Amino acid sequence: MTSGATNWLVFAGAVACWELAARLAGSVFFPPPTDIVATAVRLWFSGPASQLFLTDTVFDDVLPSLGRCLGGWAVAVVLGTGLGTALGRSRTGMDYVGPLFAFFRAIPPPTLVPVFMVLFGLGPGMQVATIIFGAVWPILLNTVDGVRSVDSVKADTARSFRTPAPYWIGLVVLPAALPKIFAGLRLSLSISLILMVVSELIGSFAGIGHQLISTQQNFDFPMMWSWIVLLGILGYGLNGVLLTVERRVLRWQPTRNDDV
Amino acid sequence: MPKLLRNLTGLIGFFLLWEAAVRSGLVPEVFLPPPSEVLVTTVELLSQELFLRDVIATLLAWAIALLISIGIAVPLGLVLGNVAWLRAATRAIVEFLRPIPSVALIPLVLLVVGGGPEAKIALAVYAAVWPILFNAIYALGEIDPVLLDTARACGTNRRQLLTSVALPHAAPFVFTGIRMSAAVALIVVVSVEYVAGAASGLGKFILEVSSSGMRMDQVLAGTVIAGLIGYLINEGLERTGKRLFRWNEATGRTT
Amino acid sequence: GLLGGSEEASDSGNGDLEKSKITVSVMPTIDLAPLHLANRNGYFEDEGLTVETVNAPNGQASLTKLINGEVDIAYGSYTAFFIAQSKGAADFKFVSDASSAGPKSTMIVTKADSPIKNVQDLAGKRIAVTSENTTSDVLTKSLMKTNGVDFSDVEWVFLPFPDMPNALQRGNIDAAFMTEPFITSAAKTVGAVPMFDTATGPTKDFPTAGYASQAKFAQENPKVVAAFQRAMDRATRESEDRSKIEPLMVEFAKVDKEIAAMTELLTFQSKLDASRLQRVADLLLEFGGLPKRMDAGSMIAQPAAD
Amino acid sequence: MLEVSGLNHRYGQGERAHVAVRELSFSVEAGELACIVGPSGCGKSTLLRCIAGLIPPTEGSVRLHDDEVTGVPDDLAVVFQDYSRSLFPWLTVAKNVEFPLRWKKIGKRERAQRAQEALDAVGLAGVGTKFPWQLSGGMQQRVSIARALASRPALLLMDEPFASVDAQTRFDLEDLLRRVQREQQSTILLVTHDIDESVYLGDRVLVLSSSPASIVADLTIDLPADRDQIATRESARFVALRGEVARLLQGKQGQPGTATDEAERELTASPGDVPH
Amino acid sequence: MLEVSGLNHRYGQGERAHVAVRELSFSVEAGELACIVGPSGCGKSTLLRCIAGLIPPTEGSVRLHDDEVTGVPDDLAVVFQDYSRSLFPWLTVAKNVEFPLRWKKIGKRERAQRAQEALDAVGLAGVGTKFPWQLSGGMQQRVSIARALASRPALLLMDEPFASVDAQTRFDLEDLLRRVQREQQSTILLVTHDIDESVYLGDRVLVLSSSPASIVADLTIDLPADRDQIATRESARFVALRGEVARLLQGKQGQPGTATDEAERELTASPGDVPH
Ligand SMILES: Nc1ncnc2c1ncn2[C@@H]1O[C@H](COP(=O)(O)OP(=O)(O)OP(=O)(O)O)[C@@H](O)[C@H]1O
Ligand SMILES: Nc1ncnc2c1ncn2[C@@H]1O[C@H](COP(=O)(O)OP(=O)(O)OP(=O)(O)O)[C@@H](O)[C@H]1O
Ligand SMILES: [Mg+2]
Ligand SMILES: [Mg+2]
Repeated sequence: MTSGATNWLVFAGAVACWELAARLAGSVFFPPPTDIVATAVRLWFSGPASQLFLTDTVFDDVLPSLGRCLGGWAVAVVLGTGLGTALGRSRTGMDYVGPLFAFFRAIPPPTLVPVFMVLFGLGPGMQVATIIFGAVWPILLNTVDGVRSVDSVKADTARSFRTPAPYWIGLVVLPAALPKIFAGLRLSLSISLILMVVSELIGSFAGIGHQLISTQQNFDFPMMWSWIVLLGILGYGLNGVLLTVERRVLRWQPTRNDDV
Repeated sequence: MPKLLRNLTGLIGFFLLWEAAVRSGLVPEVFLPPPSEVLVTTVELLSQELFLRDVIATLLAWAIALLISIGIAVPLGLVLGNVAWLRAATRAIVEFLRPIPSVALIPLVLLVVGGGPEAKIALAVYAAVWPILFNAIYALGEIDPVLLDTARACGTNRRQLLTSVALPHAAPFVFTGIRMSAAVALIVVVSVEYVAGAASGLGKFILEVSSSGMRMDQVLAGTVIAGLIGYLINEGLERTGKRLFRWNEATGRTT
Repeated sequence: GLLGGSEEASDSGNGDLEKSKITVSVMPTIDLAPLHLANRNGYFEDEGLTVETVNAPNGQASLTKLINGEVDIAYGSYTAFFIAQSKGAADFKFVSDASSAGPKSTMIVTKADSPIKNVQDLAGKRIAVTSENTTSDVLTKSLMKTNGVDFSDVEWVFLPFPDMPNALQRGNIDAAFMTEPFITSAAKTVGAVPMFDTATGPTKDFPTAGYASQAKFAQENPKVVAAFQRAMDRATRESEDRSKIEPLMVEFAKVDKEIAAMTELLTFQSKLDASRLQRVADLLLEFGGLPKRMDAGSMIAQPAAD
Repeated sequence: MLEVSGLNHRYGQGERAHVAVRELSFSVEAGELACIVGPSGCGKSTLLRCIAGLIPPTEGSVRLHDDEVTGVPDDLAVVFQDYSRSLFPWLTVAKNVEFPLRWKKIGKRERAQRAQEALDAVGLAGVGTKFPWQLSGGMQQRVSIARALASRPALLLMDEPFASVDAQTRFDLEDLLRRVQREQQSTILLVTHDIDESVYLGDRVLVLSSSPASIVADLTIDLPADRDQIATRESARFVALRGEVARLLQGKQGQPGTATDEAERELTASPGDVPH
Repeated sequence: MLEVSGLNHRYGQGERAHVAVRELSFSVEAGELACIVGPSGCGKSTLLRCIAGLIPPTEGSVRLHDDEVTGVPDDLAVVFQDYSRSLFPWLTVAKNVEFPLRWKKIGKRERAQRAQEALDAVGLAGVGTKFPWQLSGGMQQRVSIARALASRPALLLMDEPFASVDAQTRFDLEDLLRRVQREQQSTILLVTHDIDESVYLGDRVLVLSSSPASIVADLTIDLPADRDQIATRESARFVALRGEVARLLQGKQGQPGTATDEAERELTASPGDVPH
């Protein structure tokens, strides 16, 4: 019924509590949401009409950052599902690269940024590389997991028909693994956003992450909160889009239909 | 043991590639020392007590953070995965909070909980909760309805359904989540030490040696150790998982 | 403990001082040498003070530790203190000076084969500084302004010092503002050439960093502040002897021994001087880092008279 | 005890809706064993699910002991048609059988013993420590029967419980079921495709029409309560009854004995072949 | 065509190993329909899996057209006992049936048509656009039969394919199967628990012993090739043959009545209850 309404009611309630708490505490570090919104409006929506009232920072910082984030994520998706499928189906493949992946996965991206700078130089290349590097693991791991969990009877059925590899992958393995792959996709999407910020920490002169850091360093808290909130909104929006796609793709699932 | 051999093949292959890239001059050695050099430094570091203390500090913070994350995320995931309206009601908040990078929260966390180990633990928990939570919710969506009906027909009530059917069914996938979270938590702990500083920790070590300039070998040694720790943790968890969830391997159940 | 948390020691006043043990947040930079020297040689102890240092990776973290009460005194660059004060993040009082730019210690560095030969050539180039409204930022801008160079179309690239040589080498940037010991190590590793000294003319002896506490602390512990200052004075005087500093640089700032020997040192200071500090605030104001003029003098702590 | 009245069930909504059960009414007395027969896809499993409270009927009601069934009633056990999917793959066979006892106040010892007895009863002694996926199909089906029996339910719903077991085992299980019914006074509703089985087992046979299910006939089986696989199946009354059920299934309830068309002949094909 | 010799299969290793099939040898001619009967859990499904090349036998060999089976042979279709788990829930019923045709050089149109025909043949016209989980158990089972038939295999392995359908549909499907066998010259191996069915359907009946499976008897069914649900089942030869199979299943082939050892007694538990 009105699950959308309850959904937002809870959210609005949380925001109201925050407002109240912030007003009561009166700390400069935790400005009330109304201040943040006011700052945000000034920051992004006070531009000229010719730019649809969007300010320059939207075009210079927000959109390029978002582009890098989505671009990096897209590459991670292709790499992660492709490699994950291959490795999930191969009996020994994971033995070879599993440790290497575990090794890479545990390396904190911030400490790798200097290395990526050496390899890719400053700029989008390094940033996208950082994003790909961090976002690929959840997809890859979940894909391997999903691909391995194909029901044994279904696997035998497909084998008994001598299903050629492409059909086997496309018609059996991937659909079976899709729910898990989607879990990975959603996780990695938010990791992409996180790494978008991390990769802009150094060596950049524009971008959401850069702005966030520079407001932090300037102790400009309402502004900093505006950027944080923007990240939340972006994450929410992107996730919403992904969820819609997921609903469509996984329409066949019996449980999902009842869930709507 | 052939599996171990295969494991090593992958790792050694990577190091050889790296060595070759540096030796051939493809990348400048000052900025990216070859693994032969880094490994020597790594071994040297491992014999220094001060460095080991750093490693231990990081590991402890990691373990605490992971345990807390599991404690929060598993029950929460089970509840959210089971109770559709609650899931819907909290979705906005969860989806809003999740993509906020822990690095963006560093200054705030430092202000609230101070710069002690609590800060890195808090941030690591914040980051590590999501993979477990999401995998739990997803796994629950995948339960075979026949299985659920069976349990309900056996007079299982909602809470029991959670612990006796939902949890074991979701366990393998939640475990994958825990494996991911283990990596994430380690990353965040080291990153926070690196970005925000700490009294001791691997990240602090890397920060110190990197901010002094040209000690890339030590920086990379620290990074390699972080990677090695991650590898060992993952290996341990994977083995545990295989042992715990033998039934899953054998049936590969999905609906 | 093993986690690396600090153990709170119960703390009662010792003798004359309001507090016998204080914590100071520090960064791994070379201008902290006097502090380490004072600790090493027991100058604080002589004053009845125990000083515990806490590492912070950057100025912002150091200030945050001060703001959230984790430390009593923070080391930081003056620009950061002024900006935080102007945003109302805290009320700071400077308790000791630390360093100011000496000759050849804050330089614009380029590659050997760079076409940049004089300050005018910097216009429209990609120049690395650590961040906006930092000492490196204002000093670079000031240098260009003094030389009548328009810096409005400079592409500023924000990089930590250690990453600058690499970026320079790869051609990602045309020039970089660096301090010691990075200047020396960049010269050694990538053959970078220090071109222009930013601390000349109006910015000669420009104050770079100092120690501050929260106003409340300074007010409640005037004797501690005075003791801290005395010890720092003593150590700073001794720091003029370079041989005493170099091993500390290697130990605390993790600088290579060789490079430490070649480094141009900043000028170590301890005496706070209102008019000198005012230059920092004014320059920040000039380049848009501060919303309004700030009075540096009012931010200097008044220690108890001896 | 059980009263189904005006039951309707529709899957889906709008145009793609599918009516699986239409206007079904009947009641079953306590201690009775009622068999349900009907063509494939007519709605038998749907009916059982409604009775078990697993899905809410679209219309009509199910009453148990005069209480309307809204959730899953107490003291119920179901053997699902999809037996292999209804076993918990992470539990051993014995633990699977113990499952419904977990929530009852029964000591661990007794629980294990009851599970063991149930497994013995279905001829699966000695596989308790195996996992379900290590068993053959018929063995899995027997595990799910054992599980249902172990909980000693007041109402037992069984959806083609003997479909995957061999003839001999099937006979044994049929006798077991009648014994359990008598000893524990259980009420049993059993769906089967085997006409002989429905007559041999049941005190009543409900014949359902093809989709959507509605009741074609409600036959009381007036065979003696004590039945025997050989004697009973040989008796003239048994043969007559199974002929009747078969005819009813063909939709000829009106004129018995006038079986003429092809379809009917096929079904009542070989009265001489009944296993005696 | 198919030759199984010295087949052994053991699940697991070491102490917990379980021998499911022991020293099994037989051969099936091309175009023959062989029925396999045997007690539950004796190893029938395991045998089919070995023949299909899905699991490698521990010992012995399976030869098809004189080639040793190592992987899954060409032109094979299997109807699994676990029909509901063998359907792909993300594909509609029609797409499930089309599945094995996807990579054959068959136009889209014809593929859809063949699937439609196969669904019609099993009595499921009109459910092509539904998803498997929207069907009843018996319907799902028929979908998996339709899928196997649609691929027109040279060798068809069926594991209790009619277990969940009603009597009438079962008869229809049996006749369908014999028709398909004749028209397409398929070789069919069918596991069933229904003794009548095995005799009615088969050109041969292989009777397996209880676990681990070995061949008790290999009976040639010398009924006329053209069979009829009424006439055939009424014939004296049919009745004799089914009696023979039943007896063989009881393990009475050599010395009837001398069953002594524990294992055997368990199977023949209630001698009084044996049909006939
Ligand atoms: N989840 C569902 N969604 C939509 N339709 C369904 C669903 N489940 C069953 N149906 C439809 O409802 C009808 C009755 O199904 P049901 O499973 O009750 O039949 P049944 O009598 O048990 O048949 P069988 O003997 O083959 O098991 C069938 O036509 C089936 O297609
Ligand atoms: N994956 C497995 N692991 C271990 N043991 C198994 C496995 N699968 C089957 N078995 C065992 O092998 C034996 C034969 O199993 P199989 O499935 O072949 O029997 P079946 O003749 O098909 O029986 P049914 O008629 O009940 O289906 C059984 O005792 C079973 O417990
Ligand atoms: Mg059914
Ligand atoms: Mg079987």
